[in-house]
Amino acid sequence: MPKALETEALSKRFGGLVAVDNVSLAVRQGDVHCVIGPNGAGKTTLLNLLSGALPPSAGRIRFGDQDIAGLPPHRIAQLGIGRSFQRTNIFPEFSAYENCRLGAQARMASSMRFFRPAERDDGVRERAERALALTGLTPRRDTRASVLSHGEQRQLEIGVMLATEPSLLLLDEPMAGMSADETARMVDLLRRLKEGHTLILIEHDMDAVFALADIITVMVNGAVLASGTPQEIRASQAVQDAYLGGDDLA
Amino acid sequence: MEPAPRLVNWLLLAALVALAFIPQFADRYHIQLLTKIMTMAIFAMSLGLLVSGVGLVSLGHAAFFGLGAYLLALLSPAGEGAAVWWILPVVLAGTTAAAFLIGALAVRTSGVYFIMLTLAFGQMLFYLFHDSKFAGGSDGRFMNFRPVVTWMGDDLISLNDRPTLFYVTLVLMALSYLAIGVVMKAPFGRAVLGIRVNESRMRALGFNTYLYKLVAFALAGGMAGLAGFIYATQYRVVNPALFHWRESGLVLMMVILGGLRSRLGPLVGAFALVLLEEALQSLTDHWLMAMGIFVIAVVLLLPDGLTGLFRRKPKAAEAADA
Amino acid sequence: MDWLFFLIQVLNGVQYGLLLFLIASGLTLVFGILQVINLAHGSFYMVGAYLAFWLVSQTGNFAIAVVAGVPLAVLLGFLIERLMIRFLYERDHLTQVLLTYGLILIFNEAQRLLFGSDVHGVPTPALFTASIPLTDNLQYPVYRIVVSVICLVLVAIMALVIQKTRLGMYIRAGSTNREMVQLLGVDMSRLSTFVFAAGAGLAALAGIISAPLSSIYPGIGENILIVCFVIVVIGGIGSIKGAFIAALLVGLADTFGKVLVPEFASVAVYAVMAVILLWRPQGLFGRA
Amino acid sequence: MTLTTHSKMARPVSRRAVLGGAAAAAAVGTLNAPFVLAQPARLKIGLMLPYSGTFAALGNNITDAMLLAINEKGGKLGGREVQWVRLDDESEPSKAAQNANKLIVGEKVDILVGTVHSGVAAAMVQVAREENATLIIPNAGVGAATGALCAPNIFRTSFSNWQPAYAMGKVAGERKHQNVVTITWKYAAGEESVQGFKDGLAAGGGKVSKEIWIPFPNDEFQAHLTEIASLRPDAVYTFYAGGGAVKFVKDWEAAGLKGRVPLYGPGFLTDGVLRAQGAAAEGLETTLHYVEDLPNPVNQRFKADFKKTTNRDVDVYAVQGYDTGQLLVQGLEAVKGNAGAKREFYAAMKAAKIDSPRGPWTLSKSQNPVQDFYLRKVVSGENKFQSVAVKGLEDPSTGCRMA
Repeated sequence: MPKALETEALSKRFGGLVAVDNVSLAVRQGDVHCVIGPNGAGKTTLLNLLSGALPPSAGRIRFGDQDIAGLPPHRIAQLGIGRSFQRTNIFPEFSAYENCRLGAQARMASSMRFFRPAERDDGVRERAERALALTGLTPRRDTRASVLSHGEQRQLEIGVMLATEPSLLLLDEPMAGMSADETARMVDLLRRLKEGHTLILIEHDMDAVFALADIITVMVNGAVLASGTPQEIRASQAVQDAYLGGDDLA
Repeated sequence: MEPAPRLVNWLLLAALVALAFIPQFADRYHIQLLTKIMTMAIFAMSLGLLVSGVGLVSLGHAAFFGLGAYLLALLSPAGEGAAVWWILPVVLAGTTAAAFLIGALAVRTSGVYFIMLTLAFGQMLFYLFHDSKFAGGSDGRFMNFRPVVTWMGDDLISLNDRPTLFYVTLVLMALSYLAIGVVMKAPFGRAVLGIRVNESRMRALGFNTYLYKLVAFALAGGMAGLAGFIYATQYRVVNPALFHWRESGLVLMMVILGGLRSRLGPLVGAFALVLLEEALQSLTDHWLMAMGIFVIAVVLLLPDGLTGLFRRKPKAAEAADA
Repeated sequence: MDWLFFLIQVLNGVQYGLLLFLIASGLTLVFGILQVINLAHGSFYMVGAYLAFWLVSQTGNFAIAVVAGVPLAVLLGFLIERLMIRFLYERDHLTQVLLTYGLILIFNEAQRLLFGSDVHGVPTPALFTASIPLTDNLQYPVYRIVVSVICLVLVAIMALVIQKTRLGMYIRAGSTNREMVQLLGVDMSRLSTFVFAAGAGLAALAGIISAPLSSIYPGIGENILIVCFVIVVIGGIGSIKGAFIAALLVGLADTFGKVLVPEFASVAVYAVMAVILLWRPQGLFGRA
Repeated sequence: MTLTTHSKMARPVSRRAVLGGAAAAAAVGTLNAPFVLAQPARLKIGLMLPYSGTFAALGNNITDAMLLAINEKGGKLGGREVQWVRLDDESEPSKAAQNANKLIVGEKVDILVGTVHSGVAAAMVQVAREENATLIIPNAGVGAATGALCAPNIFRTSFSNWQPAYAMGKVAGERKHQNVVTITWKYAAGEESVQGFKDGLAAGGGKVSKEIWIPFPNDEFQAHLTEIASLRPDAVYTFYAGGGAVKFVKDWEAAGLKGRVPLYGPGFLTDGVLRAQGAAAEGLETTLHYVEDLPNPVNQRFKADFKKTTNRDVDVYAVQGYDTGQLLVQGLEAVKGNAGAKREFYAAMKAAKIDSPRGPWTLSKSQNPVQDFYLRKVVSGENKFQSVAVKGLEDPSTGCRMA
């Protein structure tokens, strides 16, 4: 199976602190690739490197046939890597639809248009509506984002990203703080997204991770401890000792 | 920046019509005062585009106002009025280009750095025109003739006539207001608004936010240049004080006074502040003290500005406001 | 310009730069630690200059002006921080800019009410009226050297306080990460008041000791404020070291700009700023 | 929109009159009824002068001395009561055009008097030309006002920047200085002044070797003084006023140049700032159209009267204000107070012979004073008359097309 994304000896240092240490990942096209690990393991930093929010200190990131390490975030996004954030990062004053429309607009050849109302562009509109439908938010289309429920805001966050039509999704703890009900809905959504997308998912909810993941990578102290199928990870003694042995799996 | 609610639109139209009748009964002094206020309103709207549209607080916006005025005064031939057909585009292009250059540096930064950089660049232009001979030094320059609007060799309208200049300014102010509305509704405006709310998110979505901010900065500069053009046309005299950061502070005050959350804000603020200045000046020699206290009071007591006074309290259920 | 005059010009530039540093250091710390843009910082310089004029004309003794003037300015800084600036910590920069802009108007008008619009001068302290002959027709005023020495001593004290003391550690940490210092249990509120009042004192001291070197006139604080903004930007916000180097740089750029490109002397300083920012947008010692 | 500007703008006049003590007592006839709205019977004169800022003292002296001159003649002009409309121009060129408009167009004043600052005055000249309004300039020396921009409706009772500089140049030239350095702020007034000095110097046989220009209002001179020392000039000419003059003269002494290199300048270098300059100014030689110890009887009387009414000492600005009052008295007398009869009014003013504390003077064709210039020297903290530098000096009025 072709690789959607590969990293080679990727590292990020903040002063003396090594947040990401020599990480080499290979993410296959169409997989859900989960990254787990205790707090402070460097998972979010890794995502920031992949999305361009931070430049790596060393190493390479291959996306398709291009090295994207160090590119600015908007360039990476335009190549088809979408990113959702850990803290909900939607635009609170805009309606759900408008949030998605901003995402859709990002992929327009040029949205440097000054005079034509944003409303008129059918392609953009279509993509935005599709993202809403995909995330199940069509009924809440015209509601201001700030008044959506927590779970809906999380869905919208993903919807905004989907509207950019990315091929690779970087998801930072989409289930955090959700009720069981909301989590189930999110798992369902992510499973649907698997069609046509590659997902890199950081998540603490182990049930969700084991339900969704094709491959799981375990990070500890910035480095990769183990990587494999859910069965292999479950079976790994090292992982058990370092991480899964604790209460986290309970 | 939200679009004005429907009622406000009607009130605005009424105010516009009322303004249009003023030259019929007001004396010449008040006509020229109102012309000046409307010029300042255009200036303030251009800054409003930056402050409430993009979230960029510039403390050097007077640079482009001054540049617009100076370009007109310096490029006008000595013996006759320059034809508007070429001088206006040249002035607008010049100020936009200057804003683009300065913006290219300034927009790379944000927050405090942006404020101080714009302040410093504004002062740099101030000194450039203040210290150099070609611009007339600290005394400034005169323009012997106002620009002329001609068609096939005939004067179409005369900018020397005060009521005419008043109407021209009124139309330009209305057009500027409408133009900002259109731009803010266009994809560009939506993107810029998104940047104001959450720039890093916009970047992650694939927006080159630097470019958007830069273009907005250049547009605002060009519009301030238009205001400067009208100013120089009205007074026929330009001097370095137009660039000074006190001007920038004043126009920023207009924007805040009017209210950041409304597109009408800068307009209302310009009218209120200039009239207040007139009133204070005639009341006391120490009007600057009163002005200082007023500024502080507005900032502390009216965070939403004057237009905020007429705003419904934001309710959760309120319909989408964009 | 032979080498002797070149050296004298360097001396001139350094002396001006040192004076600027006194003002800019307070400004950069207020930025760094309080995260407040204080446009009214130049007003403390003005307050110092007028205090020097007032105290010297009342007592005839310049030492009294220094000894009494600085505490008065510190007190003023303390009051302003407690009564106004305090409310700005959580507000956006826009609010800060406007409120301190309003403060400038009030300060300037208060000055006019108290001292009028005339230009005043303060005589050089009798002890330092001598000049040192440098060439057959040029002397260097001793008082200028005294000012430089005072500045250098203060620089040394500041460096010592910031590098070696607990207070200095808080200041360093506070300009990096306000929240973190708070978490360490430091009373940020008191630290902020201290920094603001100390900055006011330093600016006023600069105003006092430079009073005999310059004339005192309305608006004196604003002119110097902008230059200090440039210094803070060049040096990097919150960095004392950056402010020091930038102040010397600006002092030299200004001095040599005047001699070499008199037509564009005032622009020279801004040109230096633009070049440095092209290279390092966050300033010489600023954090990105 | 209808601000009641009339009463409000008139109020500062009344307040000043009340506060001004003796001056007010003399001025009561004209100023005591400020709230009465404009009556056609009253002559309306606008005073656009600095009442705040660096030049406030100048504005006040001009105003009070002018009132003194008019009150000496009974407080009326050509038999008409006068309504004064006072406006603080703040010496702010950016507001000048608008302020002039306010008075000429808004207040419809018959005559506009102002101002001190050259940049502001230049804007006033523009507005006055456009509106064909009568303007009398009581101080600002901007050359264009009676040069390229001269007009029948524009008069000046003070000087042009060229004049005192020329006089100083002539004195320096006669002393055969061949290596003179000029140093001044780079603005129109400075340039006009240096030009005048160079003209005078050349007439006397001297030469300028280097011109140093400093951006206005920069007053950190140390670098330039170092440069001057390295140039080793025979003499230095400088044009500063106000704060810059204080600073420059003090720095000059501190740099050790005083006593080694003669320093020359127009009288503004010392006027109004002598006390602030202190000992550093001792021995300075300047030229001006006035010096306090002129022995003529008009001067003696004026000094005493001004002191009595205002409790202040006279200076050149007060003299110019006084002469502005005299010019108004003579001009309006000739037309019985009808300022609208412009041809006659202007002809009368142009022909006026002013018996001034500075000595008698008349107006040139371009309507700038033709007057004597005096060489003065600071002795024990006061300007003392030395000699007449140039008699009856007239500005060349370059560019004035008014015959």
